[in-house]
Amino acid sequence: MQGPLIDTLARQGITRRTFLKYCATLASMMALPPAAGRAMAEAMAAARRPSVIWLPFQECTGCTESITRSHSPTLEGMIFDMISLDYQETLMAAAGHQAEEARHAAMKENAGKYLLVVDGSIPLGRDGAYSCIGGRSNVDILKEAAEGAAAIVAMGSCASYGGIPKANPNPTGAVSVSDIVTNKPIVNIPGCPPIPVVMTGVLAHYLTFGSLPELDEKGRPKAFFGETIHDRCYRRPFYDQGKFAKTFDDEGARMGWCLFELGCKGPVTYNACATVKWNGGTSWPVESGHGCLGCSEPDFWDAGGFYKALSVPADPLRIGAAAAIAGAGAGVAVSFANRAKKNVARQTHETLTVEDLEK
Amino acid sequence: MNELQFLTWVRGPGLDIAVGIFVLGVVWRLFEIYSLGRKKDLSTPRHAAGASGLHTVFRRSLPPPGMLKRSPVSYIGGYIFHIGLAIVVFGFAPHILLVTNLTGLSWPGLPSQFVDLVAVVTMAAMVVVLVDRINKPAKRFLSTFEDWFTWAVTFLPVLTGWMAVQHLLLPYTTMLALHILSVEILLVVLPFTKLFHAFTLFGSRWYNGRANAQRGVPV
Amino acid sequence: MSVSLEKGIHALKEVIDAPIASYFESCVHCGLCAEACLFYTETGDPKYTPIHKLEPLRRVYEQEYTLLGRLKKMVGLSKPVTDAELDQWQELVYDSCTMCGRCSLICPVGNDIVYMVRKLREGMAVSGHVPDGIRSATKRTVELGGPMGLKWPAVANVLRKAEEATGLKIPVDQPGAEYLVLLSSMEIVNYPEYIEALAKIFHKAGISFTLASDAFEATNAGIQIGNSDLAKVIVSRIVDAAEKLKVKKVLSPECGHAYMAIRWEGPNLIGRPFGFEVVHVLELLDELRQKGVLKMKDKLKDPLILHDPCQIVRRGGVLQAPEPLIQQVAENYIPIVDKQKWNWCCGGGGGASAIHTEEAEALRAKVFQIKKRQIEEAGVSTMVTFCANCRIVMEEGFDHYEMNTKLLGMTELLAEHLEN
Amino acid sequence: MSLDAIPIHVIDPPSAEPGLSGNAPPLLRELSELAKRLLASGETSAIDLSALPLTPADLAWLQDTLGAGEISVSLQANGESTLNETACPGIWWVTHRNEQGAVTSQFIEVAFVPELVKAHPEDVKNGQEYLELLISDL
Repeated sequence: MQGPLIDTLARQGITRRTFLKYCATLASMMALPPAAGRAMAEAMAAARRPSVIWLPFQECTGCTESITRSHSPTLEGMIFDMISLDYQETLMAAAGHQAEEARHAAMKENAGKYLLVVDGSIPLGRDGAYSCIGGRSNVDILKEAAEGAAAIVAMGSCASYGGIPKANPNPTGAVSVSDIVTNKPIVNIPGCPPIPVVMTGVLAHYLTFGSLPELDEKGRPKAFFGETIHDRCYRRPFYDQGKFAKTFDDEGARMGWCLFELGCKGPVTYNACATVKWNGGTSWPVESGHGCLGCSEPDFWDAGGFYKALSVPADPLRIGAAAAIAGAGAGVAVSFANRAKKNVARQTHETLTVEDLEK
Repeated sequence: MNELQFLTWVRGPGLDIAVGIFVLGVVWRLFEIYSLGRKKDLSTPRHAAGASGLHTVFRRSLPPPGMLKRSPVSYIGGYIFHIGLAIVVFGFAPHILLVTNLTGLSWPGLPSQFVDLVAVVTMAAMVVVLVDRINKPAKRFLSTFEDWFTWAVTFLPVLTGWMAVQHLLLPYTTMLALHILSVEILLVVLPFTKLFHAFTLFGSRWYNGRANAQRGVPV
Repeated sequence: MSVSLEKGIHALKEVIDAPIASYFESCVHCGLCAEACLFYTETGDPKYTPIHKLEPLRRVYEQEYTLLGRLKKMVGLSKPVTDAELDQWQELVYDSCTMCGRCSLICPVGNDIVYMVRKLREGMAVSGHVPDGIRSATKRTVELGGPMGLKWPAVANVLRKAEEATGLKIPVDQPGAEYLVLLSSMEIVNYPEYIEALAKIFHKAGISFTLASDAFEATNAGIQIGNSDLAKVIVSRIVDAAEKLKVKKVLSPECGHAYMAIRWEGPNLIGRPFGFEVVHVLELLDELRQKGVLKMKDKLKDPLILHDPCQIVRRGGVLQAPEPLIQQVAENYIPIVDKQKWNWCCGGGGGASAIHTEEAEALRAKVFQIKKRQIEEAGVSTMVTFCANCRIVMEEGFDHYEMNTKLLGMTELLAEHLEN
Repeated sequence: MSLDAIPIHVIDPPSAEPGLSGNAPPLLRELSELAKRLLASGETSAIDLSALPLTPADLAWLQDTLGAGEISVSLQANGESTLNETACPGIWWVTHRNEQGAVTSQFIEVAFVPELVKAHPEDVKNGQEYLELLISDL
């Protein structure tokens, strides 16, 4: 543990205004007022960098890529200036037993205080044999590391909800972090990959207020996942006007109309892509002309086709045709029964006479 | 089951089942009803202008003289909610999209703000009609469980659809799923309740018009 | 299940057809038919809502002819129609329904409700759930020839008197005449002037006519009680006589349901089209008017309104004749709001006037208020109509409310003012 | 084989920008309210433009409508930031860019002086110490 964060930053030539600007942007992204940005800067400047242990499980490293592969220095990049990253397989120089030792040392030194970041799902099939590190199963490592963690951040859809590995038929028995750890605060930052700045935001909040940000019922920070892509989308006005691109290369697509009909899952996806954007604010999927896949929602890959509009059902017409034939069959059967019944009634008609009236 | 799985189910298997039951029900009921046949009228017909089955199919859409004054709520409320339903069902862009994707048919949608307004007006009219059913002695007397049930089944799709668009109460995903589910309930129930009048109405009017046209009375 | 109930349901199973099925499936319980029915508008009692009067028929339809209904019946989920229930419904199907057919014009989904009432009566009649008044009228018609038990000698007597009064010959059983003239017992007994008027008009127009001694009665209690077998027996007499005398046309009298019976139900009752034409007396009169034969010597000055009998106008289709005819003879004809096919019933059609229980009579008097209002709103003291039954029912109404309204028969009025 | 033989041709990109959504004009009303509040209580506030569903045309319209004022501040800190007063004093158009020049966030700030322009006491203290150093070196 080193001195106040601002000193570390100053050593790297980051001025207070730069940091203020950073915090202002961060606060705006977290839907906090500018005043909060200032408070955040004050608190964070004085805070000490927390120890962070980053465990990769059944994953593709996309989440790590998402954070590290941005052109430095960026807002997202600053995350590494804010923390003391004591274990991250992909990034650390150490390997093998040295790496494991570094982790154990950090866990011991910062017991009860370190942040645990997890990316990737945890396979439970075959006693977790599908994914092991240093001969130990992921579930084992997670349980051990979770024990001394102050809080856990589940990075990406895999850690948050099970992700691609859990896709039907889930051959490895993959589960999410929250399926295994239940006694620690967990922040889910879903997305495939997740938006890096969300991680920064969570850390900033943790450093500023000493607590995790407000979460929704799926454990996601409300500041970033409070509204759907659709609600924040700059193409939303076209949806309201009923202007839709019908194909990826028609006039509507060129005019930047709504991609709803092309299968955009924006209306059912809670994420911040529409406001935070990607690649240093350059663009995001909808802006580059492709509908949202809904990658930050649980089980998004099993939710119908990516290019099927939300209001379009699977294929009821074929069922409908079969039903029409069955209906006709039932109808004809009832018709015959009815006609037979009526004919019998007619044939057995007893002519009424006046005498009968008296009865 | 999370809300996206719920939505996926109602959009997939749920809708398949509902459409299946609906189509099956409609075809079967139409056969059941219209195969009963009727006797040919042997009397010498009297011909009169404007008297035919087809005339009555259209003419019955207008209130007979004096009736608008006698039962304004039934007529005005009825018009508003039937026309409103038609506008909401056939004018809302996502609905058209559904039809387009299923059948290839397409027509221009109405602005969503307008459809929104119509949905609210439709719901208001339906509530008024419901209150009328409670207040009017003849209506209340005739009402059975089916009447309250079918009202609710018709009202819910409008309400949930509107709430989904307005982002009220529940997250959009859940509301959209509930909206589709409510439509599915409507589809399943329609062939087997009084809602089937949507189909038999034309036959009924035609039969009535035809029978009276035989006597030269335009009805 | 009692024998009679079984017969009743059997009869309903025979008559239920596609229109009835379509009508029941279309009903949305909107209650608008109540607003068309004078028994509801005048009493405010919702049990008189027309569609409700058909509840037993609806249940038989559902239980016998729908798959779901059959299944429900099989597992005992449906409420069977009982004798007690039909007994309860007798009042709704007979006392409080005059088969005026106004509801059939109102129903927004197009249900022909009166058509269904007629069919339900088939079951009610067979199962014995009919008012005594209609039962005895039917019995008299079948056994004696007319609902009032009138026999030919009495009729011949009235004809003789008419011949004396007019000095014109009234032919009887004369083959080859153009018209076979039918009468209704009510006219013969209560309004013999009709016969005189008719003789005068035929004479003036130079049209040959005859009466038939074995088929003078036009009324048909069989269709009122609602039994096609008996109605067929009654209508066959006329058909036989007309064919025997080889007339070209049969003239239906003013009486409303007689016209319904012979003109519209007749061919369907005997199962074949007629070889002759059936003409309502007003149709004949209007034809004569158009030919210029019906010239008036003077016109009635009193302001008056017209009462269009349901079975002739709304249900019979004689829509165009009444108004030109009344304008031919009256100077101050006032068209009322609900006229022609929208007219309100007198309250005693469809056999209701034959029911003489205290309750039925009180109900008839109550619903007569609608006619009273029509007369008062028009501000007249004279009303013209062309149905003997309407006339009797409305005379009773006038008595009950001590109104000094004068009621005239159209044919007599025309004859009275006919140019000599 | 010449290029013309290949049946591909470039379609001119449509000239029309995505149009105005109608979401911008209500912001003027909001700004007016915020300015009133600033005058009444001195409370500063800001509207985060990237959090609103605005099309590029909306932003252009808004910037154009608000106009340019007397002061424009430029800050070089991890990319350029510009803090420009609009034609309405007290209403500042604040744009933060990263080192590549891409806009990272954009605000309209309602304040007498934008937050970022003020020097931090801690930095002023450092500055004063540096001054002392300069003096002692004289």
